[in-house]
Amino acid sequence: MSRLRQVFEEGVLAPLVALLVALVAGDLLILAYGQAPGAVWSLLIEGTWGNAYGFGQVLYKATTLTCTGLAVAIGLRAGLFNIGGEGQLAAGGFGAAIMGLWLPSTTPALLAVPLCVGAACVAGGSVGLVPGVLKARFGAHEVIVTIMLNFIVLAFLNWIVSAHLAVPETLHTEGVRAGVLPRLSAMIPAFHGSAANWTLAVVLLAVGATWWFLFRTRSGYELRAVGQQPDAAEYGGIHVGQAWWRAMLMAGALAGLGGVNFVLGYKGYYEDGFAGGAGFLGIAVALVGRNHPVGVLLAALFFATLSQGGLAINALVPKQMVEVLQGIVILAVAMAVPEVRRLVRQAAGRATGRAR
Amino acid sequence: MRKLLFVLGGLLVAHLALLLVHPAGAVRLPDGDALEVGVVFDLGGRGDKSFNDGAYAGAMRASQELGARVRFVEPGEGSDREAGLRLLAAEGMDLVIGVGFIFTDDLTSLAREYPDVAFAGVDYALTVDAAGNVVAPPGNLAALKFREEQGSFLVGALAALVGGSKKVGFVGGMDSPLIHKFEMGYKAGVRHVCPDCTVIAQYAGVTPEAFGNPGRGKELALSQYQQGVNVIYHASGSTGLGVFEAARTLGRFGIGVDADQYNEAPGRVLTSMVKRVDESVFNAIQRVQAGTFTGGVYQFGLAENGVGYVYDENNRALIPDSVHARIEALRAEIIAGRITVPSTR
Amino acid sequence: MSETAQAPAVRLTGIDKRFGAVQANRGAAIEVRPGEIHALVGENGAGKSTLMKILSGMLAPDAGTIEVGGRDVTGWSTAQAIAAGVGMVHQHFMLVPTLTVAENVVLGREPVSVGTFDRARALREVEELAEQSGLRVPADRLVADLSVGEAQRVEILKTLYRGARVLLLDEPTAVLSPPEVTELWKVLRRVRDGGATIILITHKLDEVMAVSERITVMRQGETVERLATRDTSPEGIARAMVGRDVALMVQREGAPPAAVPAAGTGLEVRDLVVRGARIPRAVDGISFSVAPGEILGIAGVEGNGQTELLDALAGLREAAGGSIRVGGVDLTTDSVRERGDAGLSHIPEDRHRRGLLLEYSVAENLIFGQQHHFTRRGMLDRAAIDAHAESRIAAYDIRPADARLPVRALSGGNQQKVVIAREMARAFSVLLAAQPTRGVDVGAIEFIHAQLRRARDEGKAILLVSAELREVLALSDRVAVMYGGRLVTVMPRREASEEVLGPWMTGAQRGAVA
Amino acid sequence: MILLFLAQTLRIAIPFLFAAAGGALSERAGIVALTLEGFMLGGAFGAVLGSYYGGSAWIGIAAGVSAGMALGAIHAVACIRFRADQVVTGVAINLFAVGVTRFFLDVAFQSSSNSPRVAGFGGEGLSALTALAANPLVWMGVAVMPVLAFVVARTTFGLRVRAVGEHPQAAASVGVPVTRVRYVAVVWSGILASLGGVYLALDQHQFTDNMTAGRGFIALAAVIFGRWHPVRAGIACLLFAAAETLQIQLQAAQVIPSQFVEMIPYLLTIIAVAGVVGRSRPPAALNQADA
Repeated sequence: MSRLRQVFEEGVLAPLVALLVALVAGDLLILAYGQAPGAVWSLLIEGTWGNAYGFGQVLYKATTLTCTGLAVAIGLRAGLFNIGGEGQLAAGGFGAAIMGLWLPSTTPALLAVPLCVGAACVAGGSVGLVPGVLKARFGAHEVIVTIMLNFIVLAFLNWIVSAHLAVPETLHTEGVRAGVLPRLSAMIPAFHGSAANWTLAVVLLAVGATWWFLFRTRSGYELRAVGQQPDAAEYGGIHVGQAWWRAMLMAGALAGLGGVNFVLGYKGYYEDGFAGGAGFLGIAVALVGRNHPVGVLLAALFFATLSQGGLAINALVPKQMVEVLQGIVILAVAMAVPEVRRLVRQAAGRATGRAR
Repeated sequence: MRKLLFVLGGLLVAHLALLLVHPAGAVRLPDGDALEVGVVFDLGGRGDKSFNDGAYAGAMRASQELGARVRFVEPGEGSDREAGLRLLAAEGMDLVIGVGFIFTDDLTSLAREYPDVAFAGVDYALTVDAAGNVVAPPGNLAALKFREEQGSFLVGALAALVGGSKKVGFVGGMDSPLIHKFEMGYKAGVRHVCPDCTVIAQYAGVTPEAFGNPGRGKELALSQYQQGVNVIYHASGSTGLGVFEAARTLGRFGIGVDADQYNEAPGRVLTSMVKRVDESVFNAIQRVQAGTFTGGVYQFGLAENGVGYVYDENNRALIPDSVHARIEALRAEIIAGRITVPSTR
Repeated sequence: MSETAQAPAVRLTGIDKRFGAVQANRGAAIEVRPGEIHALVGENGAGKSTLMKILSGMLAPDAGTIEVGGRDVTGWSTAQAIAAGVGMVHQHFMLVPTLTVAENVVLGREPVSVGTFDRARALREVEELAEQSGLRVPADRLVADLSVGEAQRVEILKTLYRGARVLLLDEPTAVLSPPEVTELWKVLRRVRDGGATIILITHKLDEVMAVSERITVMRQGETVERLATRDTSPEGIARAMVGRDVALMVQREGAPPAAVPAAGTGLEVRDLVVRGARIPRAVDGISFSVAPGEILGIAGVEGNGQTELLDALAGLREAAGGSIRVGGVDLTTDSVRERGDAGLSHIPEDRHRRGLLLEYSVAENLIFGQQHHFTRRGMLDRAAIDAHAESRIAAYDIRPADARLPVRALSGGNQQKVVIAREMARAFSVLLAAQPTRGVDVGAIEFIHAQLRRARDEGKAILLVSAELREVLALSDRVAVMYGGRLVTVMPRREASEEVLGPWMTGAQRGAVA
Repeated sequence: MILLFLAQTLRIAIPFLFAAAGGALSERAGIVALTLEGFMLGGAFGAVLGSYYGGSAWIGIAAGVSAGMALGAIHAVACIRFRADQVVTGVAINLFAVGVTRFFLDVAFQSSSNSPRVAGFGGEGLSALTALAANPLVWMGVAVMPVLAFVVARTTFGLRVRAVGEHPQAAASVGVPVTRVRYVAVVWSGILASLGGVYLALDQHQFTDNMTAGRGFIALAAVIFGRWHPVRAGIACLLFAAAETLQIQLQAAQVIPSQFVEMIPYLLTIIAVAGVVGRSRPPAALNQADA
């Protein structure tokens, strides 16, 4: 079987099945609410890919989701389940805001933007590093640690913001003085009003860099080896614990980068609770994207469409329908991937059997 | 492989078939030239039995009495708030209302962008410029602000006078500046009538989820009641429903917030600090219809009857006449400006 | 016992079984008479285990019929097979380590009283059974704490507890020392005399000759020969297994060993102590050296510290004491990578767990462990990797000759060739070869042995650890025996034989090597 | 005062105990129990629906348990029949439970956050202790861990669960129906965990959006903390509950910012996972797709 065909069968068929399952489930939910599925779906498409503004919103949401998706994917490539995207994302946004607040407003953008983006990555990365180090040093299970750390980080950031940094009567800091990224609408007026901004470009670079890192560098080769077979990796002279904390550091930095989208690209300040579940949705994005950077990007667009679509169809059905669909998509992909692989291999087996 | 294609085909057929179903009663999107109003809810949304429901009630009243066509949007994460408002503004609604202080910035920028649309922000937070002067909202934006601390002051005094204990309780939702306003007004009210009373003030959490954790609310309340508190005032959204459950269980009293919450625990709700969100929303709609809508800051305090406390046939038996008279006197003093109620820690 | 028309105890005919692209069984057949010990032989991958799993109900055949005691039972389940008295002792023990012996034995057939599991009765019944059958094991111990021999006894007990009349044993001697093997044959004969039928899966021809009465030979999923043991010879069986004449493993005299290894060369180990998972001193202070141009073979029953010794030498486990030198350089605290660069090469005992990255391509596996030598400015040097792969694939005849294929798709023999091709490509002076031919077919064994000898002749110091005593004898210049974490004896090859080594391997004979 | 402290600890512990019991059972059978939060939420919503339409708390229990069973069955099918990754399906089940309860909260009660008040347990005007004793779910919650410990250690089913979670191939080779044992274990895990949600909902007499508020994760932490043993996990539940009680009491004293008090249970868990139980061994077959 050619590689391309294998990629197609395992990478496309499974998501396709999952998508159809979700569509049918969505149909049923819409009917349960007494609405017409056709009308709701067309409204969803119209509100997302149907106009420039909606598409801009999809791009905006996809930007954050790509980051959190990459954060989960890179962890999984190293064999670690990073459920801490939420906290890492929030910390990243906070880091960017602090740097933006601290820099004088006269700082040239060429200097301020990299500094703020860097601060986001450092902040997110340090939150990611904790479970990585605890895993490497003490064998503490990363799933538990990342879940717990989410609660801790969010509470801590809440304390800093509400006790020290918040503008009175609000939950956000003052506007940052430097490092703000322009919106896409500044260049393409059709995007007017949408939150899509130049973070998108930074994130696209990050997608490319992640791909390059994973599949072209020695560190990436070693990181994936650790994820597949830690015992073998050890034999191959790879320091498994080191690979673990490095992976979590990178995962945290990538998730942290996502915070830039809201803080520097959209609002210009850090707001408590801005992450809003994007960290958790990153798990779904990574899963549907099969832990491949390009797959993650496509999956992020898909989930961003669902999320923005939820708002568009709010006139007809509760937006919660979209949350149900997200759960169903993840479940369906998780089930369809091994199942499709099994069926495809069975078919391949029969085919070679006949050929003999 | 054949099985796989079979599954794919089956799903596709099922989906296509379902697409054709058009149930009777499915709504079509409204069109026409009636007054159109869009409301975007805060976290918690419709059915929170307090704040959002107040806005909902006001809008529904407008729809019945004034024939306004109302659309509601419940946003999800942060960026959806602006998107929700924009959706409505771009559709050419006559009035777009954001329910909650969290909408402040989005309302401000959209009001500038859509000067022909009227906007209103419930709990709109005013900003202060470098010189300390309040920045006025755009001319097409009405900031509907409530003096929660004034109402809280009165129920605080009531709690201290009726409670029969030197300890009174307060349960807040998310530990945040808005809720501190309730807490500070309440404490001031307690101290005003009973200087040696202590107020046990606790919060359910530090994230917005703290407004939706009745289990925690009940535990906080139970522990306060067991410390000798007889009356607890809550400002905690759905978490407060747990406070009422605790009041029911132990036969003590709770004080509702935002709306009249008597029905959540009949006989156990001493009163409610009402915030007439419904009135303010209804008024805004009415003014748009009458063509008298102007932007600016609308303060709803005791004087405007925008905040207050419930005293009706339900709870009259719980509040002695002398106490009622005392509270009314305090109310007059606040309106007259002889008492200033603090609103921040 | 008459050989006339009696219904066969077991008859399988025309069995087909496919796993994905692999046809494991192709019209395979076997017929076993009641009350005999029947050997099912064939190379690794010939489909013996698959056939027996089908008989025991663990796998369903794609085609063919299964008859037990004259009854057609095709497509039955494990539970049905057990109920009908067919019991299997697996090559990899099917024991739950966290349960006790008694719990393991009764699992699936638990004695019950008042609706709950009757632990006391289980214990009593298992003790009684152990007594009757002569398979003595402490019934209340955790299986995790048993020795390999004891664990195997528990496996046999399990089948007897279920009243097995047909006993299938899959490579039962792989983990036993010679005296334990002798003991096993005794048990099996006793069980057979009690009226049971035994099918023994093996690829060791001496065992076939020693205990079986009749033989079925399989090759590439097909049944190719049915023989009576007394009418055949090891060479005849081997020919049937491989399909051509093969030179059976030559037992050759070792080259005269270098009198005393010169200091500062080869591998020198002094007083090495290594902690094990359960035993504090899995390697209990051992010293030895391997000279350049020499193969030192370590024989011994598995689980006597060989794994820990190799791990410590390779840098995969910390040494708790002692020193390790390669070419005179102390590597005791060096990392795996540093040791590799210092001239240590390592064929690990378990290629699936350690030696290969199964999802990676052949080319990527051929640089595994040396990836830092194929890197330029942090990036993998793909041209160099491809060139390396091409030359290695050609030199070691790795098939299929496609460097981009994932290693998982290769046969066991070719996978092992990838490991060996890679380890031989290093600039090394010392080679650790652990179970270098485990699970590979006869042809590949010959090839691998030739490679090891060639490396020795080129002046490399080779430490060979193998559970196959015959392999140790075939390759080594000196032979050591490891028992209880110590090297209990070291002798020149010419003094060694199975008879001489056997007692050392069981600890029956003790001594100390400085 | 100590009695009241203990009573509060117990009240807070009940949902943990139910959920942790479900978690321990599922994990002992080799299926990761990241789903507890979703099971609880489903149970809570089911209980309110049942109690609202059936008019009785007992019907609420039945409906809540059915919801837990259904979610458990979905999870079981996904990771046993389809061999999906158990952590992924766990996350999906949680997301799904949040979405479904919200959606049908809207369908049934036209609300995004609260149900109407429904019949529950516990009378009015009682002392805290009598209110506690009047709730049959409290008694069940107290009993659940000892009963589970007995089931795991002393019954045929328990023996098989242990075998299946450690070495499924071995269990299969002696005719133990591995798949069936796992199905039963996961569905029971759904039932037990859902009772935690049922307790929350009936104690509140209503459903609130996402009212479990992370309790399922704390319960999972308790299972790990208790090293997969029911009684130890139960003790861990009580410990976490005591920490929360302490937090409530400490907060009233207002000595440190509430955010830091809030962190205590989570910090405890991390310290525990890193220090105390870091090296302890989970069931060997946990999260292995192949049975």
